Amino acid sequence: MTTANTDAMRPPFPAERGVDAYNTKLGMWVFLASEVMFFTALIGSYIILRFGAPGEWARPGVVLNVPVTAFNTFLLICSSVSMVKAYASIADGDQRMLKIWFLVTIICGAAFVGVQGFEYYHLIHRGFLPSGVREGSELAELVAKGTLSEASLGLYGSTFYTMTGFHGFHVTCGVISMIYLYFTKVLPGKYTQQNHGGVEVVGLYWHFVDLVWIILFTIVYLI
Amino acid sequence: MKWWLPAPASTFAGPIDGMFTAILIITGLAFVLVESGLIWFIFKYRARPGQKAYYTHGNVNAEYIWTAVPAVVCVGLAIVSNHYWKQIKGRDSVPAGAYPIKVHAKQFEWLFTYPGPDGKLGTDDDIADVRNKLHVPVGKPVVLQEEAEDVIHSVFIPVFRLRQDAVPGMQIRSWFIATVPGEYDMACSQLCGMGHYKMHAKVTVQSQADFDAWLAKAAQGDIE
Amino acid sequence: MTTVAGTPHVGHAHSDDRSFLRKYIFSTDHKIIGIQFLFVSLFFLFVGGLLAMQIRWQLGFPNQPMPGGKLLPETMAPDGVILPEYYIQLVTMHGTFMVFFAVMPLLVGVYANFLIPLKLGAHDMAFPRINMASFWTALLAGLVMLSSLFVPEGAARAGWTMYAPLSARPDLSGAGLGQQMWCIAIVLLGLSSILGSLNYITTVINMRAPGMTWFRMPLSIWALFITAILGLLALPVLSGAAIMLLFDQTIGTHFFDPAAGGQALLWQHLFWFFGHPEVYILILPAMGMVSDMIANGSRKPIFGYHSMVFAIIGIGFLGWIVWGHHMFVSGMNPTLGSSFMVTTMIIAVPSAIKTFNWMGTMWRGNLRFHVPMMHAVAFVAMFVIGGLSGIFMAATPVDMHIHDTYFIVAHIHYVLFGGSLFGLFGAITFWFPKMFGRMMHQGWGKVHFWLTLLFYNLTFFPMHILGMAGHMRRIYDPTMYDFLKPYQPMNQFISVSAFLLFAVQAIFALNFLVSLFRGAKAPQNPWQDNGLEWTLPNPAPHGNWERVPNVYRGPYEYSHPNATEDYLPQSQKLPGDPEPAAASRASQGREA
Amino acid sequence: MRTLGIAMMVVAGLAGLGAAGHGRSAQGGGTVTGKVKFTGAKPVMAKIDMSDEATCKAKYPTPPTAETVIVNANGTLENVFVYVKSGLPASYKAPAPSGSVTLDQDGCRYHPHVLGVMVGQTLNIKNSDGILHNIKAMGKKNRPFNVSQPNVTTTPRTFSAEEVMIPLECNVHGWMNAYLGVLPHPFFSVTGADGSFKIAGLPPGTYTIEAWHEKYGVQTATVTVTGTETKTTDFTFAAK
Repeated sequence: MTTANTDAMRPPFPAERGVDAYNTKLGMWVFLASEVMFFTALIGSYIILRFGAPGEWARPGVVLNVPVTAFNTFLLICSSVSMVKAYASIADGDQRMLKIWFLVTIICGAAFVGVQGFEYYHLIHRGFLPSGVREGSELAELVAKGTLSEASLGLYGSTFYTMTGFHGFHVTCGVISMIYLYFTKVLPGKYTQQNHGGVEVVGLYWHFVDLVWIILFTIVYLI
Repeated sequence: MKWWLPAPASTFAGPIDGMFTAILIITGLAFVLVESGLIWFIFKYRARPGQKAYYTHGNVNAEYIWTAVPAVVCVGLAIVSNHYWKQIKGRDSVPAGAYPIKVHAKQFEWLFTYPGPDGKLGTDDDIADVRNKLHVPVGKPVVLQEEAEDVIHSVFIPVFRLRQDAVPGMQIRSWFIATVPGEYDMACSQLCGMGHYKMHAKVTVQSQADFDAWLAKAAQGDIE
Repeated sequence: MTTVAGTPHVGHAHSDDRSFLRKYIFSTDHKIIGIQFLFVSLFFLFVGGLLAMQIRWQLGFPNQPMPGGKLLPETMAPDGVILPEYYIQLVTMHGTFMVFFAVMPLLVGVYANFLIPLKLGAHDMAFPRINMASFWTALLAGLVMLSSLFVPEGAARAGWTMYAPLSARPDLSGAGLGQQMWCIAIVLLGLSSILGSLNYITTVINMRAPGMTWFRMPLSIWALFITAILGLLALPVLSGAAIMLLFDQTIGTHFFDPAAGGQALLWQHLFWFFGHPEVYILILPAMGMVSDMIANGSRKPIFGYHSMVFAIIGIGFLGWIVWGHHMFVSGMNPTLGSSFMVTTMIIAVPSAIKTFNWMGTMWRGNLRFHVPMMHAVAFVAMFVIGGLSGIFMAATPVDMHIHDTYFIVAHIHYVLFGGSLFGLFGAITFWFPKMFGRMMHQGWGKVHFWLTLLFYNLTFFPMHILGMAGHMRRIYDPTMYDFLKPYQPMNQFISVSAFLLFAVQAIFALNFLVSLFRGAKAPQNPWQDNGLEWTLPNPAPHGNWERVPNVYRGPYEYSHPNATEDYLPQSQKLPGDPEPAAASRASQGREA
Repeated sequence: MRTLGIAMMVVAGLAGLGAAGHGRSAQGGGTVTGKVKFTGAKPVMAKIDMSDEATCKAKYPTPPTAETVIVNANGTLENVFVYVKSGLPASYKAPAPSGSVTLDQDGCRYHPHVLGVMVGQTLNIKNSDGILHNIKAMGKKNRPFNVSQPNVTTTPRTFSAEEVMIPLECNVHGWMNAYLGVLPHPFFSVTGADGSFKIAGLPPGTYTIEAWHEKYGVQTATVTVTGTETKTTDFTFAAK
């Protein structure tokens, strides 16, 4: 998510301004509106499919490992907090703390992706695939015992991997762009108390991704 | 070739053709108004040397009128449409005691299942899977119980003004009362694959006696 | 003339020293990107037309070898006779190309890019590099879509609406890779549109010249702005749906597979939730540009500017709650159908307002029938037919009979061809001098206009009659059906008209190409228009203005009593016009 | 010596030709032959209603019936696909398939109803009816295809992998189906009106022979072939 940050905090000429936000920040808000619609499509489909599922939807914790993901959620929330800290630091002109908090955000974000990868690996090992249950797996035994409904597990896998996968993809994009900004802008000290639009804009994106996760965690893992 | 709707053969044709005509008159008026106005303006106000256009930014009253009139007409049409829509397609519009026929749609065939003498589907005496032949008694409510095996198909009988998609995974009921005996075409009107255009059935509307006779023969395996 | 405040970016110290590649290929200049979109989407318009001709051949002359059909491979047309599976690829790809790769980029890609900064007085888009990315993504999407026609099993074939489960099941449709490429191309196109939209929206909100207040914006910009919002919010939904469809085919998910609990109607809801705003994406910009052209041609202010703006905004809102009217007979709950019918009837009102306001603009005008004006008036005349025929479908009982017939085909073509394309032919002629510094030939433009209008109506009007008779869409051979056999002469008549319609587009193509190199040099303001863009030389230089002009009034001050000419540019200061607040803030240093 | 050499080459060439021709009249090698018998009540096949397609209907004096089970007058079963499932020596090299096999759609039926081709051999799918047929082949190992033939045409197809059986169907005429076996060797046979099969030209070895029927499933037998002898193996399917 590199932003063409040519206009910095102010447009280069006097203009009628519809909102009191510089272009990149406004652009990010607009982009996030489109992201909201994208996730709405995925989450909406999940809700529709879940209510119309042919069998009983798997209860929370039977298929998914909730504690691990709860920890992961905690990590992501921490990264949002550290992002706020990073922004506050540079707003005060504190370059040193910006470097620290920005790095903490990157590490938490990367750890989130790592844990999600581990979770996926584990789930696939247990036999939970986007297409449903793998034959001869641990979950297939649960299906045989009647604990789980095979019909609804197919939908569960479809929606689970699509939603969390695209969220993970967004986190990954965020981490990559933050790493890029870290080496090109943060470490060289290019952000100043007056000019730190990049931190604010990537922060907006990051908080959005965090918010989406809280929704996903609630509706996919907890309910 | 007829420049109008097909000859009607069901009770739906009355309200539907009536609404069609009504809308045609209303939209026809609007059409004539707009197009003749345009043509008139084109000739009357064409550029002439020394002529200057009348400088105005609009007229609020005129705008009120041409907002209100279409709004009233459209809402009126919506109310009338809704009245007939509920009679035709409403969930509870199917007449009690309608004669059930199961329609199983698959690429690229219609398979009709008729209830046997007991008048109920899903029993042993059903006459199952009659291919591409829909026979219905005249003047009696018939309810089609549509299901699709593979992709979405759509029952379309032009003379009945009847159309209803058959969707895999759903059971959809669609009813009608045929009014004119005869042989008609039934088509699939939802693209369902390369053989979509071949998904064709013959609809035979016949008297109750003829229908019963046909059904008895069909029960013996003689479908033709 | 009194002062014209802006100064163009010419002969200045940092004059244009970019390399050819940076200037014309990998350009970040909004005007060049607009022109790139123009060439690419005109090409796809031609492709879409070529596909339509094949459809018309098959419908008019079923099972007869198509002239030139022998050039097609065995898998499409052995011995020149179109195969049923190729026919459904044709209808699918014709719709896909026309909607996604011709009309939408022509309206939005070309004119949102080209006009927004020029008409608002900005140096460029807010994010020039994202803008460039948007073009290249769209081109890539188009090429993926085009090449899908040539993969072994052929292209996607479930109609441009791509109804699942037919689209989700290669075993049922016969299209594997081609279908997946359709999904990929649509996701890419969605990305491109989102990148474009966020640019347009940001630019319109934040980069207007001093004095260019919201209600001084030309209606074309209003329309493009609302269109950008619709695109921004609608296309991610389509992308999401296309991704699910792709996953259903590749990694075995079951979103749209009823056999495994998925829902067939889910696709339709997602598609039309996108699809109806998309319908307005395809018409609003044309409406906006036509408003500009009609006011210009009538030499009169637009009638009811504010109600025009509110009509656009109203359509923008209502467009989100009418999608179910595509699904009246889909098995959706009929009660839901009732509510969608009411909203659909209501959305006719803003369109009616616009039509009457256009007529009001022409009323007591001083009409100049230059080629753009002719197209603009034809737009109104044809859009009325398309709009009125929409009321038939909105009435649910009538829709039972005409849904999925040629009545719908006629309706969509009256709106998309009679509407959007006529608007576009006008717009291309109108802004051609701004793009290339030369005029298109007026005489040939008029010949093209009249022939197109004639053959267009001969092609599409009879389709209403076919639709009333019950002629289904997307059928390969209408002569299969007893009730359609009598209509075969009409099908042939339509086909011949369509061939002629296609042929006369050669006049436009030639006029376009010849004018590009040989056209008369354009004067600075050839149409005597009020827009800011005409204060610049033709073509406008990179960066547009050295100093952005101040704006003193709305865009439609034609025949103003205080002006000497019958037009009054937005940036021309009359005695007594106050300086814009934004400009005075700047001079006080509060903005800097 | 030269003459002898040429003669040997001719013989070898003939042998090759023979082997390619479905193992019939093969020189050398063993032959497995037999009958596929049927016990139990003969199932009644449903009538096919072809009234929609006048072209096809006209080709039948009496209403045609489904071809799922055809019991011959001598109590044998037609349309059983008998083939060598395993046992060919590792060194065995299948001859290149020569000639093509034709699957004809005539009277809205496939002729033959059960057939076999070799990997890489051309299957000419012919439409003799001149009305729309589509051929949907849902192979699992071979690439599935679904093509249409709106008029009298022939579509050639080849298959890349061994697969028993690929179901073929026409979706325009739901009753139309056929089964195709694809094998990497020429040792297969389909029982005909006398219920017998013959697999010739087998190199010495012990083979698993499988008989496949679309309704009654499969049966296997083991046969050892040592020289040029003819072994007889019968299969029996019972009514279900």
